[in-house]
Amino acid sequence: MVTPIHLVSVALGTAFLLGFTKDRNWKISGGLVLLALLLMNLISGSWTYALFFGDQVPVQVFTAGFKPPFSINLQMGRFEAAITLMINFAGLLGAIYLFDRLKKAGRYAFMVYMVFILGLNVAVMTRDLFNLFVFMEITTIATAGLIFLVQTGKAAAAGLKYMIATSIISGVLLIGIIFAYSLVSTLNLDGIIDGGLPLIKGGAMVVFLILIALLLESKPFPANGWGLDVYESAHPGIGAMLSVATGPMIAYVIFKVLPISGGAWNHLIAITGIITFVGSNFLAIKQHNTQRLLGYSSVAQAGILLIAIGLQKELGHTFIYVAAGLLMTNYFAKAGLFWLSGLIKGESLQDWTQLKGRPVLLFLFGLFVFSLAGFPPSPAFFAKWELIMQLASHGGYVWMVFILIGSFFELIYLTRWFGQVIGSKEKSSAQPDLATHRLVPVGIMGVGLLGTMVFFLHHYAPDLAIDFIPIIFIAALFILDFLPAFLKNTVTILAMGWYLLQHISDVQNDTVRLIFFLIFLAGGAISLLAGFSYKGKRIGYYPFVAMTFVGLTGLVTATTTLGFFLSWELMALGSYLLISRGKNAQKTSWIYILFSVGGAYLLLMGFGVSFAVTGDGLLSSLGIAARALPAVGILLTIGFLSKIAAMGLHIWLPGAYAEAEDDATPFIAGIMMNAGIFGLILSLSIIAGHPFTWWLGWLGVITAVGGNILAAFQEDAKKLIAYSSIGIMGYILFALSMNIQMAWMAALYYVVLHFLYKTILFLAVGGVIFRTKTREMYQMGGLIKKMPLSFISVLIGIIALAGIPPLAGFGGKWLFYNAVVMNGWYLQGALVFFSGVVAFLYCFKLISAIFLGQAKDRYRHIKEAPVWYILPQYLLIIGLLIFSVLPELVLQPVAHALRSMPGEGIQWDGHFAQTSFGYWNAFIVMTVIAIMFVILLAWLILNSRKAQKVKQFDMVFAGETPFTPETSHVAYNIYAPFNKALGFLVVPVTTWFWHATASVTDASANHLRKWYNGNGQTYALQMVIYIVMFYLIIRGGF
Amino acid sequence: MILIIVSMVLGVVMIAVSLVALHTKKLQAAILAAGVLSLMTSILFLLLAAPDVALTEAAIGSALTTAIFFYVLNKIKNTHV
Amino acid sequence: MNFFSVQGISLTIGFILILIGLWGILTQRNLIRIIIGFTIFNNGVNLIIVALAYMKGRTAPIIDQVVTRTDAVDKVADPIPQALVLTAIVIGVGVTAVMLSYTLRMYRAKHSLEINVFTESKW
Amino acid sequence: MYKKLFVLLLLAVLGWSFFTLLQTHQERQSLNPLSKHYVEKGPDEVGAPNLVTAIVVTYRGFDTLGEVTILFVSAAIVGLFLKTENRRRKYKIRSTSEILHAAQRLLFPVMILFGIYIFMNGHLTPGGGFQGGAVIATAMILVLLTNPESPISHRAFNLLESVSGFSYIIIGVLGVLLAGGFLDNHILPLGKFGNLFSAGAIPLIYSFVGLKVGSELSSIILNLNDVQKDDK
Repeated sequence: MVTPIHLVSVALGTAFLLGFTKDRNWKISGGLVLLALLLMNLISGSWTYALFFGDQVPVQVFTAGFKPPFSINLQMGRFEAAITLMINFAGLLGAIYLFDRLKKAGRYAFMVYMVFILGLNVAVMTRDLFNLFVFMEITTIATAGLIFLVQTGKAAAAGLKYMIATSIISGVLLIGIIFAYSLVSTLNLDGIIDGGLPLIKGGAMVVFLILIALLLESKPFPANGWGLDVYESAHPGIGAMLSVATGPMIAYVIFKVLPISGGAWNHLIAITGIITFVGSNFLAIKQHNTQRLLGYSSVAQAGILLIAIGLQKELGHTFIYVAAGLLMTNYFAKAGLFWLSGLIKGESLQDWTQLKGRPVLLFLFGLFVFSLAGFPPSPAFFAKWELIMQLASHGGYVWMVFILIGSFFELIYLTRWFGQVIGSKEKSSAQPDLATHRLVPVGIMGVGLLGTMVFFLHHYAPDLAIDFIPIIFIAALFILDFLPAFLKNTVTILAMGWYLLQHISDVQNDTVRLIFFLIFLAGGAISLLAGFSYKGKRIGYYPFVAMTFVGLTGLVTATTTLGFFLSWELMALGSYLLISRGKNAQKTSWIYILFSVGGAYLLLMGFGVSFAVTGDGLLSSLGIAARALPAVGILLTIGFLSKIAAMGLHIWLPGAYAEAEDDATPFIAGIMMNAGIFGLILSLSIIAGHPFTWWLGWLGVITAVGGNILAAFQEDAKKLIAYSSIGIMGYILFALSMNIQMAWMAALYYVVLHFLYKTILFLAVGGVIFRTKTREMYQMGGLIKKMPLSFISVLIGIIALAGIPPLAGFGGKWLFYNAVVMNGWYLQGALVFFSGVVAFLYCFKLISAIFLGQAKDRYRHIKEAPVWYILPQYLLIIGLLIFSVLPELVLQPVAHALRSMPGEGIQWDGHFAQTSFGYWNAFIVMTVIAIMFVILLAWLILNSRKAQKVKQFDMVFAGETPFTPETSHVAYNIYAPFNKALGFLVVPVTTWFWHATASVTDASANHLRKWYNGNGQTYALQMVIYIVMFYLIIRGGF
Repeated sequence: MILIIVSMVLGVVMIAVSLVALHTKKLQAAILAAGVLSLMTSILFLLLAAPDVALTEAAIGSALTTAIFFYVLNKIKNTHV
Repeated sequence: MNFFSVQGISLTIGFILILIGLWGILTQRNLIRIIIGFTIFNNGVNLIIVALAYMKGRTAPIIDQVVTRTDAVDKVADPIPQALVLTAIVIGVGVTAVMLSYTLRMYRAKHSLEINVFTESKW
Repeated sequence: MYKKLFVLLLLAVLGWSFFTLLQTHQERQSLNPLSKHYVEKGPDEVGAPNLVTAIVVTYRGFDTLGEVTILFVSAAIVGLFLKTENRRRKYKIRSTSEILHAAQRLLFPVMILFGIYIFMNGHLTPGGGFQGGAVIATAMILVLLTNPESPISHRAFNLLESVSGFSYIIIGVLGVLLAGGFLDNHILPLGKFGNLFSAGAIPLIYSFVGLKVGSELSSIILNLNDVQKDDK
């Protein structure tokens, strides 16, 4: 092992040697710098390896041959090794990235860069307080030099602001250090910690001075304008270093100096951390300048790291994973994003559309953004999970809430940025700068991030208890994305089938899970068949399809809350990315992900509370937890409600379903939506009978009524079906809120039914849209002759939907009304019944507007929907028919699974189902109706000869084209009279509410960020205010 | 006792000089005043039994810093013309 | 503590200088004056450090004819803060030089030394 | 105006907090254990009569290395800033007074020698590398004042800076290899207490520090001087 002191000698020796070179010998100076950084990487790397994986013990390096406290000592332990490795690695890659800049600026720039890296290294390793001051000062001066690398007036101003701020900080720090010396007679950090400063008179003030200085160095909100200006003005390569090298250094310095307060400051640090995390993320919402946005985000990340540092006692042994997860994610992702931003021409977020058409860069961009946002399997995901769990188990619910609020703000701007790039129709005309030496570091950071993900996944594997093969499968699809679409589609379908066969035995004993498992995998595979209609590669489609389905299956197979949550987030991310592929999906997909993750955060809180009660992360213990604290179940339920788009939380749904690609909508709407139901079953089963469920019942009623009424007024075919989904979700929610067996049976019956007909409908309509290229129903019409197969599918779909005998929908109603009566919820039942009537309206509209009436001239030569759209429909129709005739295939096992629930069940006698309120025999109903149908059909055929044949396409506009062509369609605005009567029911209150929330948030973020007025003096004043306020606040505490 | 009086006088002068440095109209005078302040600090360092520090302050804090200030100020004035 | 001693007076002056320096930093508009504020601020800090090393009636920590090795312990002031302040002074001049170079560049960019002119990056 | 009042108020609170700090402060009557160790054992362990030097160069030599680095990086930054305008332009040499010239001729070597004396004797008397270096830099200012066009080579200073800096590091590393640690002065014999060539490597180190500081400060001045010339 090389002694760590050589980190110093190599760096400084090189810096000093550079004086021998001349500016034009940039090859020599640059080569020396790179060589030195490589050496430093080897030193830190070998120590990291030996300390973590070997049997190396931490070492103290004594300078000058004396032991501390007589001389300065450096420490090389695990933390030091890892953080210096991070610094040196970023230093090396950063030097490569900045090479042409540094080269242009000459050897001075190389010198400053080397000294910068040196300062960071020593500041991490030193155990002497004054030495720490010196080397932090070296770092800040070197930083000030590097800021000016871009040589703009803006950078000069930012540099001076930085100098002003850091000079004040160092003055405060120095006073603190010298008084610490005078009180405890040593400068050695360990000596000062042992000296017990807080117990000495005046010691608290000393602690204050030292820690406030270090805290200010970490750029706490709101005294951090100088830092943000630097991020904005400096070269992105330097911004990256500030975020990923200086940031960890300062965090670690705070970590190692913090014990001088004897624990009194831990929570203060955490509080400042949370203020920074929430505040910075909030202000970032209105940011359009890329580098400034990244600056805000870096500051916020430093804030959450401070939370972890401040709460290290609460976190216990998980602290290291929390800290490492947060640190690593920011390290790789932020460096990657900063470096990417250097490739982009222009400063605005919008300019990132230059990445379009470059799948690898887009992939990296997405990887970085979503890792930062804490989606699995990024290390930040696990870190936040751990953080929330530990906080909950220490009763830190307030912390939890604020962390999640901050994370949500973070999510808002990160996903909006991503959406802008993916969803924007314009593509910036400028070409990104794709120099190899800039691309390689970005790529390495991407690989590093993936590697860390693997590490964290591996570490949490026992807790996750999920299968890793699917995750590897997703990764493989990313890599194989260059293959043609049909191949990937085949592979995906086969893989789903294979997985189904492999794992069906895992869920065989649990009927409820089995149902969902089959819907997700078998249903999913069938719905994917439609994908064969598309040619080309469809880059970035199948990996996300796979991600969605992996998430879905993970939900069913998970046994731990972590596994469940990870799957949930995977599903949310995958489906978001699928939806965002739509042509006009920028806004809707953004709203979708916000609602998804907002709901997920509630789940996280629920799981946290559960963990606090039971101390284990098993799904099966949720029930125990909920008995102690019903909040568990309530939080989970509300979280799941956002997924099933209950009224009030529904505004994401219509847009998302409508704008998703036509073959994606069937499985997003028909299949993925069941995840919410699955969750509700989970959460409601643990709080069954709680008064809260009575309210839920009403929410279900409102959702059913509202969804159906809104559906009736839609002109967009996909939106119509989407709103109808909301209605059905209302039924199911209503049924699940009743704590009786019959109701739950009805709910599960509806789950299966809804899956079948909703997938059929979306596939059929998708096929029609595939041909007509429009979603507006008034542009269709008369398609019955051209697309008879699609017509039949839709017909069957709406019969099932409307609950008309003989199809299964009728059985659903029967169960449903039985349940209502048994539970005595008559008023609610009546309203739901009313909503069922409304359903007829939109069912009629769907079929008449698309298939009946006059056809448009331009569809004269239109063909039937592609066979790959038709095939899955008919497979599902077969399923629907079987289910209609033999409902007991599903109902009997379900009844068995639900037998422990209160209330009366169904008595089965062959096909004959009976309750105390009546009986139902699906088989006989079907037979009777079939016979009637045949008779009627025969009569119709016999009489049809008399009918007058009308030609289609004989519409005449009396020589003029109508001003509003939609009015020429018979079904357009067909329910205007109802709208007049019921319009008050569909006033978009929810939309107003959410819009108002959004604009208030936006406006206040915009207003608040004016606090950073760009004046260096104001920033200095803000820092002094921060110090004084802090002093006044804690004076009460000391 | 003499030391106390000397240091007090020195202190009052130092505070006065520093206020002059900040509030005098001419920048040259301000820089000079800062230099003088530094020089007086170095005298006070001598009184505080720190000759090493006094020497450093006189050479670096007073002489060199002032020189650097003047170089920059000169430069700025030249640009202005 | 006794404010009426060499140490007390020096410490007090040091803190007053710090406050005057801060006053300059926070209220002066001219960049050069702000930097002068910093030199005053640093002077104050340095003075505090040296004053803390002082002990009544003691002399410089150098062993010579007057202060022998044997009685040095009772005769000399604390050498450690004095060593530290050397570093602090040198850091001060480095920082000042860098700040002044910045000022020079900023002046070139906008022909002004007013700090509230340089607010291109904000919000 | 309100702003100034507000600042005043803030500073008053700050002043109050400093005051409370001072109030609790007790003047020491005797050296604390750490400095006692330095005073008692320093002469034996390090061999330098100037205890401040013993601490600066050896005990806390690592700080000094950092401090030299700070000057180094400051000089580099000043160079970086002013490099772009380093184009030499010919212009009329300002005539300076004869007296200044004579004084410069006389003083320059004396000041350089004085500077060298200061850092060579740093371990014995007050002064050392920083002070000596500063004196050397002042001599440079003198030269530049009399003749701003003096053919002083940046390059020479850069080389001097590099050589002294690199030697400093080498000595430091030798300490690791031959003695107890980085920058240990025991790589050379301690010699007779109080002699010029004693205290191990301290005179050597302080000389390099002096040369380095001198060349660093000079190069800051030179760079600023170049700017001067540029704008005439």
